Amino acid sequence: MQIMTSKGPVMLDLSFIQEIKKRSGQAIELCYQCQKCSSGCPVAEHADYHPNQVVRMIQYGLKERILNSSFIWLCSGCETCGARCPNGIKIAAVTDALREMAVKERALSGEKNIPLFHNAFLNSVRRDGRVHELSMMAQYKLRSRTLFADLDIGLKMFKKGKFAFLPKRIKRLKEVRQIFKEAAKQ
Amino acid sequence: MPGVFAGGDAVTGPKTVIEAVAAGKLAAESIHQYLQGLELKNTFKVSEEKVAPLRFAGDEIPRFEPEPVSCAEPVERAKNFSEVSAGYTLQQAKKEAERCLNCGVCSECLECTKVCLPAAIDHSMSDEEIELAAGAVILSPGFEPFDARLRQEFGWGIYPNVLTSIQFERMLSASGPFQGHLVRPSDKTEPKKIAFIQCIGSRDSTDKGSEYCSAVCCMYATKQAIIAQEHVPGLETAIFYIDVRAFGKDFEKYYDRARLEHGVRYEKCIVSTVRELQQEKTLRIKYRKANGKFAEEDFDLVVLSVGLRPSASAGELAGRTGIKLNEYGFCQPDEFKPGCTSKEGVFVSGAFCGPKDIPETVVESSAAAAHASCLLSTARGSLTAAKEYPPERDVSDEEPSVGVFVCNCGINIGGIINVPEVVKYAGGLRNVKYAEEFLFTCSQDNIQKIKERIIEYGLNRLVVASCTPRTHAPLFMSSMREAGLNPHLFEQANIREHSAWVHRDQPAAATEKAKELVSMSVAKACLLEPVATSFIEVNRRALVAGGGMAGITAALSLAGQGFDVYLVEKEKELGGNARNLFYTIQGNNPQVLLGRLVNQLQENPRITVLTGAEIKEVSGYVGNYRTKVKLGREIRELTHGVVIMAIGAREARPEEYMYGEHPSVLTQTELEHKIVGNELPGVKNIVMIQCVGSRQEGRPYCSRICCSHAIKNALKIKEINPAANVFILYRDVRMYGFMEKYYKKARSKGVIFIRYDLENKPSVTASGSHLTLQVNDPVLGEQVSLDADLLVLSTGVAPRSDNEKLSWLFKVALTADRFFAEAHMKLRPVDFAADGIYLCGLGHSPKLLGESIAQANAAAVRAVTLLSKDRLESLGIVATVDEDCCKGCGLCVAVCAYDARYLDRENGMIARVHEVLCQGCGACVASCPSGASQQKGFAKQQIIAMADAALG
Amino acid sequence: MKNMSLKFTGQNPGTALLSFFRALLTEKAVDSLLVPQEVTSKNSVVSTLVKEADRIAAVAPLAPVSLANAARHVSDLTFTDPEEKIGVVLRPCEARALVELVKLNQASLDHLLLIGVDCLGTFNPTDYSRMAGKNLLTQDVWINQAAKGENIGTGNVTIRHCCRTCDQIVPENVDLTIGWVGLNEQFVISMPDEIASMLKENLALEEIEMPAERLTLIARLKENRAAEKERVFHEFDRKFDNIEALTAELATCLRCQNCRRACPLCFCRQCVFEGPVFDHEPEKYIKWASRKGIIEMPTDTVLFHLTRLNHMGMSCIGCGQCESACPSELPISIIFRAVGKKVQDLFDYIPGKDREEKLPLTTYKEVELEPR
Amino acid sequence: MVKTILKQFGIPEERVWFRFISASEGKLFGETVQQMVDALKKLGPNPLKMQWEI
Repeated sequence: MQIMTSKGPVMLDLSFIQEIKKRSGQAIELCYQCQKCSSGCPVAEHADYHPNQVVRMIQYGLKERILNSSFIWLCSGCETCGARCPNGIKIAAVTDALREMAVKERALSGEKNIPLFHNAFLNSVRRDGRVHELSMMAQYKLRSRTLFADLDIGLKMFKKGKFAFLPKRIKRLKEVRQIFKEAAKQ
Repeated sequence: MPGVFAGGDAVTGPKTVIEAVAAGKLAAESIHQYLQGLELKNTFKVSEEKVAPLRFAGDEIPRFEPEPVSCAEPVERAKNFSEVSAGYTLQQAKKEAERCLNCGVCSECLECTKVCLPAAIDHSMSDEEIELAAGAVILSPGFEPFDARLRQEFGWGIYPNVLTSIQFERMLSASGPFQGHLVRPSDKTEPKKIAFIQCIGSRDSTDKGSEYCSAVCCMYATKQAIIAQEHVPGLETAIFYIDVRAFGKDFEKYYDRARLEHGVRYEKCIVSTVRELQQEKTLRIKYRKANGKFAEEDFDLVVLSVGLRPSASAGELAGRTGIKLNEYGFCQPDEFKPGCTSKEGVFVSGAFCGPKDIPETVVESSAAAAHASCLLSTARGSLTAAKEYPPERDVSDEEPSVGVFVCNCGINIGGIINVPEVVKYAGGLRNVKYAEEFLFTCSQDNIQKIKERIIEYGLNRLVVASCTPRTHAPLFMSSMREAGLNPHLFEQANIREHSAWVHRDQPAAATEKAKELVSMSVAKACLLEPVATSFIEVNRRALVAGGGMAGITAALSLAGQGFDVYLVEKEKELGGNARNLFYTIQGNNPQVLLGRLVNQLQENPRITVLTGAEIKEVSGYVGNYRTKVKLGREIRELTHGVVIMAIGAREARPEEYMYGEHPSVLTQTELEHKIVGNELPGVKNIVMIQCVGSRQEGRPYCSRICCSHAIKNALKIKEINPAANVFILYRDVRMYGFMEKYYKKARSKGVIFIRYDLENKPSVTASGSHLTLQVNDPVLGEQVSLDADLLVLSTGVAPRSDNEKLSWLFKVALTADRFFAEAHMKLRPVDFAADGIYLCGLGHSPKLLGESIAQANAAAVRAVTLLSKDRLESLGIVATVDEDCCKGCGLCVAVCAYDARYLDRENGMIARVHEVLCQGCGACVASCPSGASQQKGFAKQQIIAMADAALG
Repeated sequence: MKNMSLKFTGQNPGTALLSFFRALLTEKAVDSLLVPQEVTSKNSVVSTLVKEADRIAAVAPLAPVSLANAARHVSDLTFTDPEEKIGVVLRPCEARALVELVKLNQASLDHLLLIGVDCLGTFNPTDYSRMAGKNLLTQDVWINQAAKGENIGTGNVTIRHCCRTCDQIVPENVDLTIGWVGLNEQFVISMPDEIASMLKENLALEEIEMPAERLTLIARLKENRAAEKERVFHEFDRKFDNIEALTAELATCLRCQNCRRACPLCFCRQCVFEGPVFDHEPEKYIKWASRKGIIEMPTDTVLFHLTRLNHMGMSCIGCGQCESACPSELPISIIFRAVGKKVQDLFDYIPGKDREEKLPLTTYKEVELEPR
Repeated sequence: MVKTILKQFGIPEERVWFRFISASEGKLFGETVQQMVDALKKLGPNPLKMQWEI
């Protein structure tokens, strides 16, 4: 069983869906392709695949393609799809599961910078219990090697006092760190 | 009582203070007169004042802003105490008063009781509890539409131009809020583009909607789109859908017409949200197109195809009657007992059993009636009373003496036509003895008055100038019988539809036309002659043609209702297609049912089963058929009064996908045999193709059952071997109603559904025992190739070749698809156009076993409506023959569509009329060159008299 | 079927015919015979029903005159079962009329032997009577002069114009045909085998091949007449394309209804125009006149012809009896034939052609639902 | 048939209409009547009316 893609035939893997189901807790197989998710998705137009296609690819087990897709990283997690899905499938949760899998399997070729941004964001939270925009951006810009992009916006934001110089820590930082620890365990 | 005076509300009921004061003064004056010993001038009397007309209907009154009260300028006001507000002038006051709509929120002023001349309003009425003794109860509380507010993303209740389908249906109606004009509620302009969004609240597993499919929305949206286009030429319509479920009889044809003839656009995509452009109130919809691109389109109106919810009273009703409801709150009957509830003697019908269209509703209601009729068969007729009429007066020697009654029909006629003028005119016509005007001629008291006038004035002809005879003629005619006149000495002039309604704008001309219509009717009435109806005896035995599940059910129902039945089956064995069904999607076993029913058949003394029997010849007519049946070498003649056609159908034979060429290619029925016979070891990959030969040239209709057949088998395979891979290649998944549940179940079990379209059919190749399917996946736009150990074809239902012969033998019609054609698609789904012949089962159209059973019971009870009569009465307005003129040419016999004309060769070749069969269509009258054939009540002279009266 | 030659060399053709018809009765091929015979004054030919062979004296089925379409007589004889075998002699137009009457249940073929005769046309009865009285035209004279297809018509008196445009010379749908056109001193009678064997000895019949010259002559005559018919119909169409021409032509109609009475197909016991529908009250005439200002008396003249066209135009077999019967010499026959033809063409219907063909009124095709 | 006959008698065939309209096609019936009335108004009075006959 295979599917003819533009890059040649790919074998179907009908068991892949079980893994994603487990990771996301979503009954993906219930999809009847009404496309309501895609119609309402704010990022689908800008991504290589649309939510309904991602669901179908999971059913076919086109793992490599999904993990390398830009969609899983472009998804802003607004959850419009899940809120509207008549079959109650929360695609945002599916996307999260796929991101995790992509990070784990280092299949980051789709949108490299997005995982970098995610990491920078999470690192900042881990450190301070909340985001410190300046250090997060510094980390992100360094790693993504786009040091001078958006510099003008950054300066404007700085002038308006949107960036604090020093990070502010929250009171119960310990608990946040505990969350990170627990998550890493799984 | 002398010396006692009264006034106020105690006398008049609630009234205004002013009236109370007036009454008090009146009383005082009367007391004064009384005490002075004068004659009392004022006795109490309910005054008949004129009441201003209600004026809040429609746009009768143009909208006016309130009349501003003129105030003095501030400069003028300074330093004085003069009146600031000048108040209204007389003219201004009148103008302001004109704005009053007299809307009359009820303050119990009882003005309404005064203006209602027939005194139909009674404010003192209160709820009453009535106890009825009944042997059976049929529950049909119907359904409620889904509350569109629950799916707020579509903006219903927020954006004025988003409507539910129910609102839209009202808008399309002539009696609707805009008199049938299709306009946007926001600005009353005609829309140019309308979007319909399907499955609102249906096929929705979240807590907002209902899991099941509402079964009717695809077709009603299609209908509304077509009708909307007829309302507004050039209108564009688009329907956003998941699957188009055009599964009913001839529905696919309608869907085809919508797309191909009317250009209704179908977009296979459900939209996520409807946005409103605030200025224009236009609605913007973003959706994913079939080619994977996104589109944004603006629509003037958006119609939400809301689904069906159980009736709000369903729960309470279930509680009181002790019946069980299903998980959705509907009273879903057992699969094999449609119309029955969990409680004996309580039956159900209609949308209360689950969402369904009109034909199914009518069928299921009739089925419920059949069950009740079986239960109560011994009591049949015990509560009916025959009406007694006085003997008919012989008017043959009397000169015509016509009474004309002109109806106002409230304001329907009287508002346009000058009725008193028509009455005066009618009174002056030749032979008119009496003319009178009524507010509502059909009201009980006026019917009584008509009877009195007939006797008082010795009238012998009656003309009522009112509405259509279709609805009211029987009422007036029966009043004539009660007054001792032959009811056919009646003529009705339709001055409402034919004049008042159509010439609303020209009251004077409408009045003239009404006069002419009346004079025509009078001219005809003068020539009317009494008509005697005739009767034939009814042979109270039924013939059921076909011994499948439908035929068996119909025969058992008829016997249960107390009638003898011949059950004729062509094959040696009973059961028909049911013999190939081993389990249903709901998990029941048809074989068990079949075995039980066959036993019941054999034990029932009322039923004669003839197997291996072929119908050879049919003669006779309703109530008295003679059918020759060939049993082996013997020919047996059966006499019976009615026929139930339960002919069945067959599984179509596939002609594609290597069927018959490769051993691993099967039909669904063949697969079912293999599953039951446990013949599928080692089969891992199974591919099913839907709509094989269906919904395309050759067999353009949808076979309705194939989707559930495939899913049923897919679920069975998954049950036996959860590791099996099942793919179903489909065009639309038509799992209507509660069956949606099983579609969902199949998906949850991992059955993969891949959609294909006619331009991109799957293809199959074989190498050895191995099959490979190529199919385009439209979601990804890529070609998928699937390995298949088995390829199963859902091939649909085809009509039997016998249908042609039987349609000819019984003189009943076939549809273009060669199934039997019922009398009316929606309202008479088990009747043929001719009386005395009924149909059910697959011969009518493809359907599920339970649906066949329902239809069989329905056909049986319809047959009983005829069988339970001991004689049939003719119509009255039947054809008649002038024997002196007739030369027996037989043209009338040849043109009669009802077998009502025949040549009497024994008595000098005269064409005669079977009055009971005659439908009064007049074809024979038109064909007769010598004028020997005439129609009672429509004789040539009568028609010419009308024409003369009209032309002057 | 056998073609049997009945020679009349050296004797009158009439004598040979007489012996043939006598033999039919004596050999019991038929129980009775409907056959035209000369009246004693010899100036006309009438239909007779003969039961006794001896009483046949002057059979003249070939004399070019026809007072009435014999199909009407056949209808009278077979409207109900006559219970004996009747031989009836028919010209082609009469055979056609009979076919139509059978379709209308007005006659039955069950007990008939249909004897068809060649026909080259008939004269108006008055013309024939005048000429026959002077012995200028009798059956024998006619056979002699017309058998070769020449001299059809005597001097400036010709056969009725309806016959001049009739292209059926040999009848169809008959059991037995007496052929004389294109033959010399003999009749060739096509008859069923069993009748041939009955009569063979008595009449010294001889079986022969149908002579070729007969077939050629008939083909030629048919062609000429078909062309003539075409021309006449065409001329009619040109002339009567407007209401004025037609009303002018019908202006002398007396409404005597002779046309209807002469028509073999107008089978009604009572014409609707004689019935109560057209019995008007005096006040009705006055009413009409006051509405229109003026009306013609009697009324309904055009309506009468229109109605008759409507009732039997479809079946008109063109025998021309209506026209012969018309005292005003209206060209009714041509009107009925030409308009009838158009109506018949509409339904692909040829009246008198085939007993099995259904009357258009009694059948229905789905295309008829489309507006034309 | 009626059209053919009437045409010969100088009554134009546009004056006689035949349409198959089922009992359920009220709308079509209404439209057809409207069309026919319009068409007849355009054609003007029947030429036969000029004659004396009825």
